[in-house]
Order: sequence, then C-alpha cells, then structure tokens
Amino acid sequence: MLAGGSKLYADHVKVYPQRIWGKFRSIKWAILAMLLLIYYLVPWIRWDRGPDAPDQAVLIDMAGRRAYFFWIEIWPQEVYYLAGLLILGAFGLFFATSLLGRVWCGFTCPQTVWTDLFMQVERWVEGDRNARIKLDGEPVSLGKSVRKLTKHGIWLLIALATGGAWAMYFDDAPTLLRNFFTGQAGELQYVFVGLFTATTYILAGWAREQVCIYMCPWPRFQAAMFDEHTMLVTYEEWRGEPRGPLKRAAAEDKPQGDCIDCGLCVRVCPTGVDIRQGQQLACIGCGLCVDACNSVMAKINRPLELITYDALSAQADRAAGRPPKRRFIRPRTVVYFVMILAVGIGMLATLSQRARLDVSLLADRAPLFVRLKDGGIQNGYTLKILNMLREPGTFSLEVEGLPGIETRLIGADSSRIAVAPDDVGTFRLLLLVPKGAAPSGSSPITVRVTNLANGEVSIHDATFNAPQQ
Amino acid sequence: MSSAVAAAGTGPVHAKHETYNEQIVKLFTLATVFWGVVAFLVGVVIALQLAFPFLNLGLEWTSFGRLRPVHTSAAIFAFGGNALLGTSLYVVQRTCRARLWGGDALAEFLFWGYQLFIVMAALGYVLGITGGREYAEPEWYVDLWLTLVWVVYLLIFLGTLMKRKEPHIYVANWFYLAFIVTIAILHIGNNLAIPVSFFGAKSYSLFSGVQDAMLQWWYGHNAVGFFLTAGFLGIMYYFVPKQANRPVYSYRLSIVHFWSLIFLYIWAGPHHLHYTSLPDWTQTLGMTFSVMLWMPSWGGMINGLMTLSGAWDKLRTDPVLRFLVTSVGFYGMSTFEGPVMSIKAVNSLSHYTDWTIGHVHSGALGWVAFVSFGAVYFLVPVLWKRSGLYSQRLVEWHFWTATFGIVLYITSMWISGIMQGLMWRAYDTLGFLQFSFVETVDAMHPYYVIRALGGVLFLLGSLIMVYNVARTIRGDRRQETAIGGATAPVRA
Amino acid sequence: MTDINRDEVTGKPTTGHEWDGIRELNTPLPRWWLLVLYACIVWSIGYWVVYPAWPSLTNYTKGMFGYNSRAELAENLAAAEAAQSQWLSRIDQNSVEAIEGDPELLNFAMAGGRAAFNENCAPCHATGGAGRPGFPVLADDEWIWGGTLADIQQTIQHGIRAADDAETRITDMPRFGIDGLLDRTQVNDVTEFVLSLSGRATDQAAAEAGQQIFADNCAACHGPAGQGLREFGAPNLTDEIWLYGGEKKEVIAQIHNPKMGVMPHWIGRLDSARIKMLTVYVHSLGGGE
Amino acid sequence: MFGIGNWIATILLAAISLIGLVLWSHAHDIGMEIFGAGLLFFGILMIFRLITNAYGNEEKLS
Repeated sequence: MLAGGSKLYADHVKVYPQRIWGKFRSIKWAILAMLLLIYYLVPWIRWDRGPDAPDQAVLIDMAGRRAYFFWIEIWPQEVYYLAGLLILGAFGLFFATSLLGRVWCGFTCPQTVWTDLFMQVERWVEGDRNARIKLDGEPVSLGKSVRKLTKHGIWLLIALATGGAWAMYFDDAPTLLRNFFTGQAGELQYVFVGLFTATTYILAGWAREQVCIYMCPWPRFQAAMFDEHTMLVTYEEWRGEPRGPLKRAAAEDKPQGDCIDCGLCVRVCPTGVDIRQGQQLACIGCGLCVDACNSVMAKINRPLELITYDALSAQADRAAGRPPKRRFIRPRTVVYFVMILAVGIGMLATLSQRARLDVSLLADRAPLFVRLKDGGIQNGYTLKILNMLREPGTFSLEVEGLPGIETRLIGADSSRIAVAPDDVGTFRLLLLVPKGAAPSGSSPITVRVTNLANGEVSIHDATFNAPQQ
Repeated sequence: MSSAVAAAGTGPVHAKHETYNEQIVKLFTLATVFWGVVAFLVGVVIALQLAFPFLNLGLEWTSFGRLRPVHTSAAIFAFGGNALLGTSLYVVQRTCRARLWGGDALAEFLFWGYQLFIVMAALGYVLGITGGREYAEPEWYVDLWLTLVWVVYLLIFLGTLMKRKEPHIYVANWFYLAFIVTIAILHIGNNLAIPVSFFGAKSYSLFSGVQDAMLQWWYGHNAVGFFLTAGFLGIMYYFVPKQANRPVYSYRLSIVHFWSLIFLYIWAGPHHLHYTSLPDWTQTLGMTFSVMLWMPSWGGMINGLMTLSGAWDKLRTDPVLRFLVTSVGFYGMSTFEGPVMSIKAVNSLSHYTDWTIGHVHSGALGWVAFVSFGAVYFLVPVLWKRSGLYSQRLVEWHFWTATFGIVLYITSMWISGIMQGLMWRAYDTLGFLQFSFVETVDAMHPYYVIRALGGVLFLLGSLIMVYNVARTIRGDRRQETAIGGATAPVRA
Repeated sequence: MTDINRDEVTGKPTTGHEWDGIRELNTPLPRWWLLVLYACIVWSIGYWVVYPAWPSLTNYTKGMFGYNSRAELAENLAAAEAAQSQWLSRIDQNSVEAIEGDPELLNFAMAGGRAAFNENCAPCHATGGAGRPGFPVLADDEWIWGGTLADIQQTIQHGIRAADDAETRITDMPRFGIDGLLDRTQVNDVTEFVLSLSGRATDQAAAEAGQQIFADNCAACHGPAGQGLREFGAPNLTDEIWLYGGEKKEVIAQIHNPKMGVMPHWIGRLDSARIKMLTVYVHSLGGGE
Repeated sequence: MFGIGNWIATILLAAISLIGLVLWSHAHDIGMEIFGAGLLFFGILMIFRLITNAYGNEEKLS
C-alpha cells in the first residue's frame, strides 16, 4: 500500500540549535550547573554514623535493606516515606505546571539537562549551527573524523560519569570508584553502570527531542493542566502579524506587524518548533526563543517580548489595550499548594516523631490455641522487637487484658530482653490463661514493650484465642 | 423504521443514502455508563474489603472471592464490552456509509443477548458457580450463550463491512474486526470443558496441569491484548481524529503497527507463568515476544498523539479531548511497563504482587476507561441530537477527580507491590526468610486504604458523568463561561 | 496515487481517502520507532540463541549454555545451604541444651527447625504442632514419652514403634475387648472409672465397680491413679487431653481394640543438625519441659 | 411489514425459549435454573418486542 517510490520510514530531520544569550539561557545554565553538581557530588558527602554504619550521607543500601539520608535512616517497613515523596513530587509538578507551564520539561528534566550539556559539547567541538550543518554535509575526511570522534568521546565520558554516579548512590562511592577501575566491582555494578552509560549517551546524544515528542507520557499530562492564567511561552500574534522583512514594510507601505520573519526563534529551538504556529506538543517551554526574539527586537528598536513568557489572559488584556492582569492565586493553585503543605507537614511531623522502637506480634495461625493438661489455654506468638537505635537495647515485656495471664518467653527473660543495635530480635512468646479465665472466642489483649534505657514504649494490640463455647 | 428515520445519518453530504441504526448505539451507550458505575462500585467495595475485612459481612455471597470476578467481569466485559460493541456499531456504519447488516431485530438480539450474558455471569459468580479461570469464570452454559451472541456480533459487523459504500476499510474497523475474531477464538479455546451433566452448571476443563495453565494465560493475556488493546485502539482511531478534527497522523504507521501488534501479541501469554512448571523455552518465547511488542504498542500511541499536531491548544479548552489524550498517555505508560514486567528478572520481583494490580489498573482506568469516557461524551450529544453536552465544566470535574483517583491508585499499588516483592524475598542474616506472609499483608494495609480512596474518587467522577449525560439527554444546557476564557487574540 | 491531497495545516500529503470526515496523513514511520523495533527483534534473537527457545516436533533448542531454570534453582538452594554451613556445623557441634542456651543458636535453630518441621512433620502433626486426631499435639504440655529436650530428641531420632530401628520405643496395649480379656460390662465399668478420673463419670456405681478392674489390668502401665507412666508410653488418664478422644464411646473403643500410633525414625533421613533444630523447635512450641 | 427476517428471528427465539424451559424444568442446581428461566424470558420478551415493533410501524404508516 506504500505510495510508489516513497521510503518506509522518514529520516529524522536533525535539529541544529543555534547559540543564544539572554535571560532564559542564563537561568538554564544556572539550573543545569546546580542540578549536575548535586547529582555528581552528593554521593561523595560523608556523614559520620558511628563504627558499624556506612559513612556516606546519601546511600541506598540494598543488601543491608536500609536507606540513609543524612541524619535520617529508613528501614524497609518505612517505605511509606517514599510514597509521601512520590505524592509530594506529583503535586509539586501539578502546582508548578498550572502556575508556570512546562517548567519541568524546559529546565529541570534530566533529559533536557543532559541534552543541553551534550549540545554545548557539540558546539564546542564542531562549532555553532552553520558550522555543524556544513560539517555534516561534507564528505568524510580526517578533520571531520577527528571532530566527530572527539565529540562522541566526550559524550561517552560524560555518560560514563553519569552512570557511575548512579551506582554510587547504591554503594560506598570511594570504594566503588577504586573497584570499578581495578576490575573488582560486582558484575551487577558493571551491568548497571553500562546500562546507564548507554542510555545517557543514546538519549542525550542521539534521541534528544524525539524523547519529548514521541516517547514521554509526561508532556501529555502537563499540557492537560494549562488554563488561561498559566504562564506559557507564546507568540503575540496580534502584534506580530502580518510578518515580513523589515525592508518590505518601508518599501510597500502595507500594514506590517512586528515580526520580521528572521527565523531566529526557530533556529535556537532545541526541539525545532516554530512557536509562531501556536501551542504545540513539541514545545518544552524553555524560553530560548524569547531570548532570541528579544535580541532581534532590541536591534531593530521594536518593543520587546513579541515572543513572551506570559499568561494568555494577560496577552488578551494587552491586545485589547487593558493593563495586563495575571492571576497566580486561583482555586486550582491554592488546592495544590494546600495539598503540598499538608503532605509536607505530615511527613515532617511523622519523621520527627517516628518511633525508633517497633514491635510486631504475630499470633500462631496453627494451632490458634492449645488446651493444656490442667484445662488452661495457651496461645503462641512470634514477637519481633525492632531496635532501630545504634546501641544495644534492653527491653521489658508486659501483657495485660485477661485475668491471670502468664507470660513465657522462650530463651529470654521477659523483664530483660536484649536486642543488638540496629537489629531485629525475634522471640517465641507463650501466653497462658488458667482454666475458665479466657472468654469464648477471641479477646483483645495489650502487649507493652518498654526500652529500659530511655523509657520509650511501644504498645501493640493483639488477640488471645480460646475455644468457641 | 420510525426511530431510524428520525436518526438519519448526519454524515457527509451523500443524499439519499441509507439511514443508520443509532437506536442500538444509544442502548449500548447507556449500558456502558450503567455497567461502568456498577464495575467501579464493586471495585470500591472489594478494595475496602481488602483493607477492612469485616466488610465481607460474613456472607458467602458478599465475600471478596465472589465479588472479585463480579468486579473484573463488570469492568472488562460489561463496561468495556458495551463500550466496544456500541462504538464499533457506530463507527462501522459511519465509516462504511451502510446501515447495520441483518436488520434491527438482529441488532436488538445482540444487545439484549449480551446483557443477558452479563447478568447470567454475574449471578453465577455471586452464587458461587465458577469455572475458576481468571477473566473466564462463567460456566459452560453461559460460555455457549456468549458464543452464540458473539457469532451474531461477528455477522453483523462483517455484513456491514461487506456492504460498505466506501472503497477502503477504515483503520478503526481493522482493529475492531481483529478484536471480534480473536476474542471468538480465545473464548472457545479457553472454555473447552466437559459438563458434568446437561442440566447442571458444573463442568471440568478439557485440559489439565501446565497445559491448562498455559491455555488459560494464552487467553488471559490476549483478553488484554485484543479486548482491552486492539478493540480500544479502534475507539481511539475514530474518536481522537473526530474530536480533534485533524487527520490521522500516519496511515503507514497504522498498517505496520496493526500487523506487528496482531502477530506478536498472541505469543505473549507465557510471561504470566515465569518460573513455574511451564517449560523454559515457552517462558523464553513469552518474554521475548512481549519485549518485541513494545514498539508495535507504541505505534498506536504515536498515531493518537501526533494526530493532535496542529490542534494542541484545544487541550486547554476541550475537556473531552483531554480525556482522549490522557488515555493515550496512560496507554503509552502501561504498554512500556508491560514489556518491562515481562522480563524474567523483573518478573521475579513483580509477579504475584500488587505491582501487577497497579499495572493493570493504569491500563484499565487510565486507558480503557478514559478513552471510553471520551467516546461517551462525544456520542451522547450526537446520538440524542443535542447542540452539546449539558456542561463542559462537569466534564472537567470528572477528569480531575478521576485523574487524582488513578494517581492515588497506581502510586500506592506500585510502592506496595515493590515492598511486597522485596519483603517476600528478604532473608535474614541466618539465611531464613525474614518475613512471614502475614507480615507482608499487614504492611499492605495503609496502601490498601489509599487505593480504596483512589477508587472512591474514580467512582465519584463517573457519577458526575452520569449526571451530565442524563441532563444532556433531557436536552438541558448549563449556562457557563467557556473553558479557557480568553484565548490568544488575533489582530483584526 | 498521482493525485495526492494535502492537509492545509501541516501541508503534508494525505492518502486521499476520507471516512465520515476523517482523513489520513501519509506520514512515513518515525525512524527511531523502526530502529527500536529492530533492536528489540535483534535482542530477542540473541536471547533465543543463548537460552532455550524454539520447539521442534520432538525437542527444543537448548541455548548456548544449556540453561534451565530447575538447575538454576538447585544451584540457588545449594548456595543457600553453603551460606548456612557455618551455622549448621555449630549446631552439629553443640548439644541441644547448649543450643537453647545460646540466643543466636536458638534463633537459628527455631527458624531452621520450623522449615524442617513444615516439610517433614507437619503432614501428621500439622503446622505449629497443632496435632490431628490420633497424632499428638506438640504444642501442649502433655507428653506421652516425655517432653524434655533429650526425650524429644530421642523420639525424633528413633521414632515410636518404627520399623527397622532397634532403639525405637515399643509398647503394646492389650486388646481387652477383642481378645476377650474383659467382657462388655467390665469394659463399661472400667471406662466409667477412667472417666471418673477427670470427674466425668456418668454412672457412679459402674465407676466404683471399675476401680478394681483398673487396678488389676491397667494400673501396671497407667499407674495406680491413672497418671500415666512415661517409660511405657502410657498416657495420663486424669487430665483433659485425649489422643484418641475423651468421649465415652471413644474410650471404650480404645480399650476394646486399641489404636497405637507409629512414628517413623528420622535418623538416617535427616542429618543430626536438622534433628537438633527440630528438637529445639518442638520443645519451644508450647509445652517443653 | 413483518418481513421474512423477522419470521426467522421469531422462530429462533421460540426455540431459545423452549430450550430455556427444558433447562429450567430439569435443572440440577440453582445456576441452571436461573439460566433456563433467563433464556425463556429472554426469548418471550424479544418476541413481544418484535411484535410491538412490527405493529407499531404499521400503525405509524397507516
């Protein structure tokens, strides 16, 4: 069914973004530098936790099943903080997007940051837009090969550093670095570093804007969050059109808009869109075209901000000659903000108040209860005491709720239970109620574990089972 | 012919052509909305049962085990099925410029016969009559009835295609036809069973052991592939270009991704049986074909999204389009997640955990339900000849409550699933399993509550839709300012 | 296809078809899409070469390294075993009493004992030692052959009435009814007496008559007061625990034609470390002495 | 107006109703009873629907 002579696939139309200076470019550089510094340097920050614990400030220790973040230590049971972070991230994204448009895409998304970095390398090695287009058009030569190899070499180095830094979040950074280059790192570590090196190189070097246009689902959701008060990168069509070259306007005495159709806004765009065609899915909202247009408008003495980062409502006001109004406080942004605040405060509160002693008590499922010789009823439990402190703990155990209930702990004394630092103590607990004292079926009891050193108490509700009568 | 005459086609200016049977599409649309609410409601109930077991009420008919298939079947076959049947009958008439083959009586038989199937299946589940095969729980007598109804469906659809007045068959119809034919094969293949008696409900599968399991997941995964993917791609291929008023992005892509999808999907079932007694070679094939499915699946996403080029700004002002586009976004996410989860190393962590539940729901809620909502919002004013929906603002409200519901649902299931997987495989320093199963169940509790909350939000959204649809059918139009307010002004 | 229509917005060619107002652009496939599809196919082919993949009529391709998941599982299990070998040898070298005294070893033995119990013992004694009719509850404090660590270890090693084990414990209760040692009234009377030991007699006169019969026939093993004698594996008849049921007809049945349980010996089937862990585990279930 | 297609449909529906009746009367369990009754009423109601449609159309035309 293919039309005769046409190819099966479309060649990728390569985008050659041109260098530009301006307000948004400076913001982008600042954010890029900050994010990359954080990413590469954080694994190297040390944090003293005592002799038995890793001294890396931010570390996800898979084997030890702990996550460390400066003074915070997360146990597997506490991954709900991760849930909180994800929800916070989602609301943060909603908030920023409804307020400021696709700032995530344009400034902070890893895809954008690394692509920007790679493009800068490209510009440095191969020159700016025109030089690159010319170079790509040339036949293969020694000079061209050297330039291309240099570029790809630097890209690969950056990619390796990126993949390596990723692995360092999961392992002690200095040890890993040494082991990696002496060939002593684990197989899995090489695989992961290789994987992240490859993806960084391919995504930032080759795939670039195609990731944003075709693959990433986020832009669809973000674009669904705009309203007329959202700050967006747009072209002020009402004063730009009809566009035309500067000279023609003077010569022909026709109505002429401010846009001189120089095309710089298209040439600087990292995704290759023409913003003058209105809102489009490929626009990541980075604002480089605003810089480009302003540089031209300043030269030809026309008002700036023909391409502008502004709310549609404000533009409508200006078009109608009214003073522009921007509404940042809207029901939607307020709701998002309140949600962020609520989740954030909730997380901080639980984090500061969180227990460093946790008790889990599991009743035996089989047998639910046992009748003893003298007619008493006995229940078996597995008691786990999680001592999350970095010092040995001694605990006492009391059980309340039924008359005459007796406690028997296998292999330990229930008034002095020792648990190693940063460890889980597992004990078998038998509870015994004399004949006739336990009501039919299950009855509630309370188990109280006290840390004898600091008095921290953990109370656990449990049930005691007796035969149905 | 009375109602049909009134419902004369509003299509292009081809005078004196046949009129369309829109009465039947109306019925299916109403059934979609009705069963949607039922499915979401039962879903909320069973989600709450997992978090608060006393809600099982101590009755066998309301226990989780019996209500769970009611939820899945209501969502897939009642809500999704009615949406597919309704839209396919609408689309095939419009894009073939032909009235339904077989007359109105046959179409009505299809509608009521399908509803009878749903009611029979659901009653059976509640009473504890089940074939015990996931997503194919109905017993043999209901299976036979569905086979009859499905053949009628196939005949109507094929007959209409045959008498079309367009020279070519539109791409949505390829997907619908693939869905109808394959579901018929899967349904019959998976439900081969021998009844214990002619007048009793119980039957036993013709197969046993690992063959039986393989057949079940050949069916189970292709129910996802051909019911929930191919069928709903048919919906997307008609309603996205219609609502955006833009041409489909790429005809060539639609051909290539259609055939690659159809060819590859049918192999993917064994990835449900990794690390079981299924032979290794079968597991390998299931996994590799699932990975190869990635791009064919994404072909549909690209075609859906890129169709919007040139109409992107409508997303800001048209909440119906927002439903359709977001659904395609979710489709892209879950068809990426799927191949990843089929990889054996990942599967060893994710299998049997809530991650799978979250994955299925990002597809079912995000893709299937959202694209169906978009289609319903498109169809109701057209079918009932209204100037527009009662309220665009309410569509907006529906969109946001449902989206928040999904976000809560899939994030909670994602985290709890990974935690579950990690806890199951955690060994203590002595080399023994660290957690007993019930400890992992205990750890799930907060996530089950969050998930139920997400479900409640989704249900609320669908009730907003019911209200909006009802007022639209009554012919009301709400006074409200247009969404988007000031649009980019153009110099006069 | 000479007359290619064009879309006004993008200027791209369409296929020229139109259905209900919908047209199609003739956009070629995105190159990256095709490349990734090819890459996935190439990866799959590579995977097929390395791993078992394609069936023939009689066999299937085995892959370059002959991988199969059963062998992998066996390797994992062996590795897990090896990782525990240090612990197991410590268990092996210590007595059961010493194991119970050391919190670390106790912890290990309890976990290992539970695994071994669920695999080997639970079929009869039920998980957690909950017992089944005819199979003693191991979580209570009634022991037929003794509930100290040494007793339990002995029982596990050699079993009860086990075939092929010289050291196994064997006693037989006479078949009083079937072999005509006692007549029907006597059985009834002695049953009433046994029930009276736990205060449940229904016929006081018969119970009194049964006292002498008990003294003549049963006391030798079960003791004069019916409190049981562990050397003979004779259960305590005065408490609330009945292996074969405590209802009158069940007691009669046991006197008339006694059931006598058999437990296999485990020495030779389980290594000594595992038997020790089982001992400690069973001892911890609820009634260890 | 009661065309040949409708006659075929009616006969088929009558057959479905009869099968339903037989299933209902011989049913061994509640599931088959409900199914039989369901088929019976489905067939009868669909036949009634066909009849009302046909007469309704005739009345409208006349």
